[in-house]
Amino acid sequence: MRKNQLNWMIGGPQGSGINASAEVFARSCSRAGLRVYATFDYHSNIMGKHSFYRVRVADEDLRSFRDPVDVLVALDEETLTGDGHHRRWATHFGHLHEVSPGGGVVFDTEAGFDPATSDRKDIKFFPIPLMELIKTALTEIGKGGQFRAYEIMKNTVALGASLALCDYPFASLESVIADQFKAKRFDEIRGLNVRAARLAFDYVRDHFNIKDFPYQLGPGPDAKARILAKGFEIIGIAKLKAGCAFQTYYPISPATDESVFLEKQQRAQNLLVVQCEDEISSINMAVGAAHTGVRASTATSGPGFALMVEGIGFASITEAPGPVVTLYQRGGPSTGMPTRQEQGDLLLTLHPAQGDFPHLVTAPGDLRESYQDTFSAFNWAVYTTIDKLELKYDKIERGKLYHPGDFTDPQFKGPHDGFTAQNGHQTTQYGGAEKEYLRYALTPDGISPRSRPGQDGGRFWTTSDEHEPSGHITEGVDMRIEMMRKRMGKLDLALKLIPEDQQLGLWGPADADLTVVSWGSPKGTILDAIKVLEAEGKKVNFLQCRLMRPFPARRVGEILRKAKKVVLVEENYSGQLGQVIATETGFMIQERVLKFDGRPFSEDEMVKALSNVLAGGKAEAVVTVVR
Amino acid sequence: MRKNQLNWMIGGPQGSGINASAEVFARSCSRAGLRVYATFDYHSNIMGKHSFYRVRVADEDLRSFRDPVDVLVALDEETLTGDGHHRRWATHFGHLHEVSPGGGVVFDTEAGFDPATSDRKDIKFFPIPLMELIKTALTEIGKGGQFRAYEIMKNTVALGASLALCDYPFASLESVIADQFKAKRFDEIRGLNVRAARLAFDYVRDHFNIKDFPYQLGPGPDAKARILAKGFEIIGIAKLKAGCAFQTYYPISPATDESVFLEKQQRAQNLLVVQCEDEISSINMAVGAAHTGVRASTATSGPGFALMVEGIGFASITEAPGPVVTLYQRGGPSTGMPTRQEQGDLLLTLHPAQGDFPHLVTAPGDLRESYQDTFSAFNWAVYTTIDKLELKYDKIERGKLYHPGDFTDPQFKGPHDGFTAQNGHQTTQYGGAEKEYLRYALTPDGISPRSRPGQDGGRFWTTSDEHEPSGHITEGVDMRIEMMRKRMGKLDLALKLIPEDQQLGLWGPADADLTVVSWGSPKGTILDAIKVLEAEGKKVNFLQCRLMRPFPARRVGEILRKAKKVVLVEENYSGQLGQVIATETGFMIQERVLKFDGRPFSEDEMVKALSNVLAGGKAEAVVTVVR
Amino acid sequence: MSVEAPAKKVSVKDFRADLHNDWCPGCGDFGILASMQTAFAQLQINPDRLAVFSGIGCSGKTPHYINAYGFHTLHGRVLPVATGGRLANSGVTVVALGGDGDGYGIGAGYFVNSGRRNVDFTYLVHTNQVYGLTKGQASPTLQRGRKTKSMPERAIQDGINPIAMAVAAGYTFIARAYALDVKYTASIIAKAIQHKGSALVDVLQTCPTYNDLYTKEWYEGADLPEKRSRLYKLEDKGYDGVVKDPSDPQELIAKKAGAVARSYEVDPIPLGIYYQANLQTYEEAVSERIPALATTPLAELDVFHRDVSPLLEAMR
Amino acid sequence: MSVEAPAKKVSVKDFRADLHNDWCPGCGDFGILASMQTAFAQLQINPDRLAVFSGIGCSGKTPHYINAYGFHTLHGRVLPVATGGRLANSGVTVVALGGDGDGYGIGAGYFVNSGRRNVDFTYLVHTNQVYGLTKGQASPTLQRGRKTKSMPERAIQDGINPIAMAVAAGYTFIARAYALDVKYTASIIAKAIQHKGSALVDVLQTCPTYNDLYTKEWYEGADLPEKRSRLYKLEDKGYDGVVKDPSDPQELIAKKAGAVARSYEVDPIPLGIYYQANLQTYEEAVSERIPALATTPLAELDVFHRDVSPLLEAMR
Ligand SMILES: Cc1ncc(C[n+]2csc(CCOP(=O)(O)OP(=O)(O)O)c2C)c(N)n1
Ligand SMILES: Cc1ncc(C[n+]2csc(CCOP(=O)(O)OP(=O)(O)O)c2C)c(N)n1
Ligand code: SF4
Ligand code: SF4
Ligand SMILES: [Mg+2]
Ligand SMILES: [Mg+2]
Repeated sequence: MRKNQLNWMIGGPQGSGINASAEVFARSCSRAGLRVYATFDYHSNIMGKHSFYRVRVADEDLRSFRDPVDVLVALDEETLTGDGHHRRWATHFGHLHEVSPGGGVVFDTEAGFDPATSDRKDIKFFPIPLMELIKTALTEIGKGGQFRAYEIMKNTVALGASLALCDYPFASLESVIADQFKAKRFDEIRGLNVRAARLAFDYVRDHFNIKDFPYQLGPGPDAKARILAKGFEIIGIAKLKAGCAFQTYYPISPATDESVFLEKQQRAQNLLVVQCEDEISSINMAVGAAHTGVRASTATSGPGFALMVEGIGFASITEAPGPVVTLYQRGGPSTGMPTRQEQGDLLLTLHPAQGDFPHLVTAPGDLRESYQDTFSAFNWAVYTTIDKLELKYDKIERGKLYHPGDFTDPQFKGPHDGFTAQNGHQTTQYGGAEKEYLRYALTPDGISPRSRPGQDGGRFWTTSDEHEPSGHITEGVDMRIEMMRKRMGKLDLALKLIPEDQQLGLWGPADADLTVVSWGSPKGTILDAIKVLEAEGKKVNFLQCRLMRPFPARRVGEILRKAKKVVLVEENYSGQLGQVIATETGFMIQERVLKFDGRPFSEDEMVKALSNVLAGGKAEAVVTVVR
Repeated sequence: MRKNQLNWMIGGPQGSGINASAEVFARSCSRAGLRVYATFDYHSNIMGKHSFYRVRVADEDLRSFRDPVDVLVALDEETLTGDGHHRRWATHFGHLHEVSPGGGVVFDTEAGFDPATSDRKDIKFFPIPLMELIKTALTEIGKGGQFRAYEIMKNTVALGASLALCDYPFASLESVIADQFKAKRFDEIRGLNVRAARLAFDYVRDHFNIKDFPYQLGPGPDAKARILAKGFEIIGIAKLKAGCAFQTYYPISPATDESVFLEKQQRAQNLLVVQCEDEISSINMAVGAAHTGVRASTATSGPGFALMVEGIGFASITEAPGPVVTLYQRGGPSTGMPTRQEQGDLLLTLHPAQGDFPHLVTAPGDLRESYQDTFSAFNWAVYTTIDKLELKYDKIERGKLYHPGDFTDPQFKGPHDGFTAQNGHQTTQYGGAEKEYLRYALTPDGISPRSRPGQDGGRFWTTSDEHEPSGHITEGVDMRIEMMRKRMGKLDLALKLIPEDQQLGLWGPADADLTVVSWGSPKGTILDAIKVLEAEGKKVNFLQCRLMRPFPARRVGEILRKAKKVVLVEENYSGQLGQVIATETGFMIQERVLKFDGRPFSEDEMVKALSNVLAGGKAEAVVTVVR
Repeated sequence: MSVEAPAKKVSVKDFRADLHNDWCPGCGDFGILASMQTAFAQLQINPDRLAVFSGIGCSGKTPHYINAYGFHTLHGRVLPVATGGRLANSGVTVVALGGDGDGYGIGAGYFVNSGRRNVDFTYLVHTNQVYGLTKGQASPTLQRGRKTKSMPERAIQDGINPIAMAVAAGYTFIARAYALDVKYTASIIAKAIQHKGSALVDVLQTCPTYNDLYTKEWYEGADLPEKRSRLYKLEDKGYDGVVKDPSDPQELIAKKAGAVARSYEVDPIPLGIYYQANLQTYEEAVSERIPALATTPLAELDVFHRDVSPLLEAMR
Repeated sequence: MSVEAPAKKVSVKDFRADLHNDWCPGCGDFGILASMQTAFAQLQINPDRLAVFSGIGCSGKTPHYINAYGFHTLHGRVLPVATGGRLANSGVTVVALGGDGDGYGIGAGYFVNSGRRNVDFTYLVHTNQVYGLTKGQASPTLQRGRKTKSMPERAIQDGINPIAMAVAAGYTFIARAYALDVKYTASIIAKAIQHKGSALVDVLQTCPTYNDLYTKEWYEGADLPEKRSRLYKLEDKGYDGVVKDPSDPQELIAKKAGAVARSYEVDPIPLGIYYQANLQTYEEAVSERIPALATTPLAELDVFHRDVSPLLEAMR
């Protein structure tokens, strides 16, 4: 019997509402004092293709998901056995193979699946007549005849059934379902959903022997519900708090969600969100706005970023104060795998345009860091005028619910980074004729005082050509040298200004037998895996690279050269961080655990891969086990 | 007295025809059996700004220019003293400071320059009344009154004067001037130019004591005239010979010249050149054409390349057979310094789009190599289907005349690389129903047989999304892994297929005390400098990196680890090749001789910089001496 | 575009690819797909001589469902890629297609500049007023002030007028069709393919998932006090957009101005051919430069025995 | 655009930057520069409240010669940058400008999509039929079949019709001027700036260096049997493009169709205002969303005391 340690999964066709019910479940658990980690897997398609949502629940903090599924909820047959019989090259083989021995499978009796055909004799099958139950609920309010129109409720019903297995208190679920349909106009729907879920709950208790079902779920130790945030929400909030006044975007998976989230805040928060005609427009509009005195930002993914590179060079040579570019990585190359995840864009972000120019690249590893780095980005842009400032986030995609401790405090406002209202938009004020203003004045630290259009006496010129302090074009040798040094010198300045803990993280024992090196979202999985290994008596630590440009080469080099054994972990084909580390430190990491199938690492994969390396094995690419 | 070793320079406002007369001079020398190296320096502007052209002449092969100017021809005062009195931040301080002690300055009496004001008492001034001489020539044919309309002839006249100083046989010049105006309609102009040059020639002999002018020029040892080619011409010819049928472009300095050159060949050579609306169109049109069965190509510079990155990823994931992209580097970042040179785009070309994908990057070091690499590129694209194939050339810009030995043979057709007419466009033929055709079939070497639209039974699908062998979209784990390995594996294949001597060059003694590492156009300068150092008894060799992707890491690493001392030479701020070498080999080159002022290295600068490092000095950035 | 007949007669079925279609149930794209296949069969196009190019979006998946050479390219770049394909092999019928976001938004620059070339291809735009594949944001054809299901705010940019844009850009065949009227749409597509030069067919397409404004019912006028279609056919009102004498600038201008005027009609919306003129194509212009191209596709010209020695000789 | 008067009266001289101008002698750009400076002085614009944005090209250098906030941006991207600038600070008069290649070629997508927004700026296009700064290739306004000095072959793409494009794209002020007629051009620019919404002024500009077809003499008709200008002013022929009642769709359509018809006139070429309508600007639409913007520029709003706790609370 495992209490409060559950790996739950719901699968079904896109459009069948599985994400809604998974999120209801997650929220319910959180409110019940449990901790939750969730991920969503879906195709780049609107309707009908297989998607699934994992929710992992426990009493203590979680930062990753696991491979075994203790309770699988299947709305269709494909979820169980895959699409091999529809397609010449199967995309997947269903999730039955993932179910933990002793685990349970809740499925629709209408799905056309016969458990007898399965070779998984070690798991329990719970066929549930989902439509029947919906019909019953409808009949109770005299609408039995219309039941086909309510098919979408299946996911809620199946959710109810699955939780009955775990003896989860129905009341905890009920309130969240009801919340989902808070609005007055949902009065009927709300009641129906709760009722149908209840019927399913009872159906399971009535029809199956669930007494010795090995996975139990009940209220957890944490009284107050955590915030369950998706990456784009946290980044959006960080932008709001940092005083971003102008966000541009062009729709693209998975970055769109951030901008749509911000679009909804416009009225309340005095933020202007502009949907542009493409990403070239997005970046250049943001650069124009930044130069004109607002904190500006844009968000995109790989294909959109590829179109922004010209604008990034422009922002840099003109020393624009920003914009902040948020890049949500996805599976590449080219259009690639739009809704899947990969850490394949690092090298592009580091040299995103022709010539040598300064910009900043950070790669936060979790939501807390995403908040910090996004927030700081606006300040680094404004104060240091490192003027093209770019933020990179990987894999904080739409399906991820997460709840680091920081977000539990209702007063939480994020780190402030010395930032106050007075010095927000503020630019230097120039008194007209009294003093001449030069936008690109040569100063000891390379930072020129900044003006913006509309200011009295702050007129300036700016150009994407090489220029003089006045901003007029020059091709002279002297000025060229001065300006290159002025611009590039800001990278050294940034390395001094940016707090060390925003540059890198070193987690775990200093004298570890193995040092894991990684960046971005594998962080959580690595930390969870290290915990598992620690329990087995193994000493592993983790060097997290976070500031990618300028790169804290000295510290990273020191750590690596002292390490007993080093393994690189990345979700891409070519070990891009490994390449950066070699460039910056000369240290070439031999062992590389890479994954490039568009799926994130699971805790189990990570534990296995690291154990292998610890045991002296040669590190290999990790491939999601699909059958 | 120095015979046949002359550094000649002509300077004047853009539009005054200095390039025409410099090229007449160079051609004349070449025909007289001398060897020539020339470079042109001009602003990103149409008319009026200061430009200058250097021609270095000798009896033996030349691959670089020198700082001292033995004969300076100035069409205006700015050429002598710079623009300091016109501009708040001077762009330059004229060329007087460059004149060799004992050298001569030929200038227009109308230029408003008084030699007495110069502190160069060690050089000789030759004021020539250029307009007077033109007037005389015109008067001889009864057009004396119109002389102002013939002002453009000044450059030819000044050329004539300057050669009189060196006792150059006028006849050698005369025929080339005449050739310049070959067409019937130029009958009068032709005669006038020759006559005026003659008058200037005589004027110098009559008015100055030139007997002991220390620089003399006469016929050289080489009977047959060399080809004097500009980089873009040689690359254009390589494209023609390689069977390129389709070239797209969007105007941009300095790449346009290649496409304009090719435009002129369309009729004679069955080549279609399309001027596109922008570089996004250029790359994608070329990709479409490549997929449809022609050898396709495009040419651009940094800002245009930045817009092509999306299309390069597209070509790669769809395994298009090409196109070949020729990148003419220029001063960056952003619009930067459009007509100046820099090696600042290497890092961008190596990771030019999101995700991991294969493509080839070569960086030839001179015209011969440019020809080879361009030619081969088309074959590598077609035979190995490394399908996005991209070529990179640096600094073969419009002003450079060059004559490597290979181009002296009138039968010269370039290396053939196993290429014959039969296997040019050829793609696999498919017999319709007999055998199923799969465009992305998984094969042992990763190369799938190729078809093209219009072929019987060769139908296929292709997509920028991840796909199956059929070319239909997939998001399945298995296929993703297979396809990533198929694509990326082609890089290993390329390293096997590409001849070693097209991967890198090692020049000079194996047991050198200093190994210079560089790429692209500094090659010639480095080799010339090594020769100078050799004469001083110093042992230096040169590792030239030429294939940039895939990178011959093993061999480069071996050479560097064996070297006694290593210095990196690049024309950029950040030592981009140095970064690549560190990434690929872990070898970090400490000493770096970098130049980033938009001007190429001179032989003198190179000799000085290398001598310094040899003597144990710390390598420093090289800055063109402007006063 | 002249069309080489296949060896044996082809039917609609021959243009169906063996692949599961995953558009949403009821999507208007099904109608456009069927119309294309119908038109191909009507014209007896040899599938081996047909290449279909698309952008990225729901609509962009179309080529995968057609049995012909299929190119599913990049978002907004379909016209350059298709142009390259067509210029490389003029023996191939080229049909390009994509979403309204793809074509009129991110692709607007290529839409305009392709009109200037008049390359012989057909371009179908799936006008559904939304970005379908990215979940229903406003596309460039949505009118100012309107708000579809998943938009948090009303549109504050004008909707584009694709017909007027096409006229200004220089397309020589400009028509509009309605996805759910397969027969009529097929006939328009067939005419567009037969037209020599760049043909635009703007196809009004329902997106039942995201567009709750311009639905089948709306087009059918089900909500009107007196139900009537919100569409009509230009020819039914005696309109004729075909230029009779393309060498007559007055007629050209009059027909263009007429098309522009009609393009602003919103209720009912005109379907059919707004404008057509037989003008020099890019291929024709190009074969004045390269005479061999008049008879042989570029991909079949011998470009491997070029003599460059005169070029080299001139450099001495 | 409403204009805040400067503290003390400004003259043309006040808009001259202290920088040597390096356009070719006789370049039409001098005329456009002078026209702009004249218009600024006429309107008494405060140089501190004026921002001039440009693309890349010979024309792109213009802001350097103007004493105001000057942004010399990227080739083809001037409208997005200028739009960002204007939306960030509506207290600033925004004038954008660039070459015809810049605006109608590489920038065509932004040209079209900016029309849809109707942001309150003025956009001047220097139409010289060539890419000046890259040495005289055909720009998108050169007509098919024409060949200027440095082109090796004739143009084989149609020239664009910028006026018709602008109508289709939604510009609310559309005019044409001639660079060498400074007085008239200045008056058109002044009206464009005063117009509330996106104003396009297509300025015919001579390029004596590369364009040997459309020269000063050509515009003046010096080559005609009977010398007469190849230009005329619309108002001189009684044309009035100004929409009187913008709420009347019929009048809007009629005026648009009229403008399009005039835009095809080639000899003589009409100068003046082809079309003008007072329609909702983007700024107006935006301030319906964000009421504070109606009175305060974005750059001056307090965005540093936001309360996000309700957002966080909703996530529990
Ligand atoms: C450069 C780039 N930006 C954004 C995207 C994301 N994207 C995919 S489809 C699409 C829009 C689809 O809308 P539309 O073109 O109207 O086609 P529909 O789906 O409506 O058929 C977008 C923005 C992309 N693929 N590439
Ligand atoms: C992305 C990019 N491509 C190409 C160029 C090169 N370029 C500079 S100016 C110019 C065209 C200039 O023509 P136009 O816009 O008509 O301006 P004009 O010089 O005629 O005023 C081009 C193509 C560039 N700067 N950036
Ligand atoms: S989202 Fe709309 S356009 Fe896309 S497949 Fe579904 S119904 Fe069709
Ligand atoms: S090239 Fe033409 S447009 Fe450019 S400055 Fe000279 S005359 Fe003016
Ligand atoms: Mg659409
Ligand atoms: Mg122009």
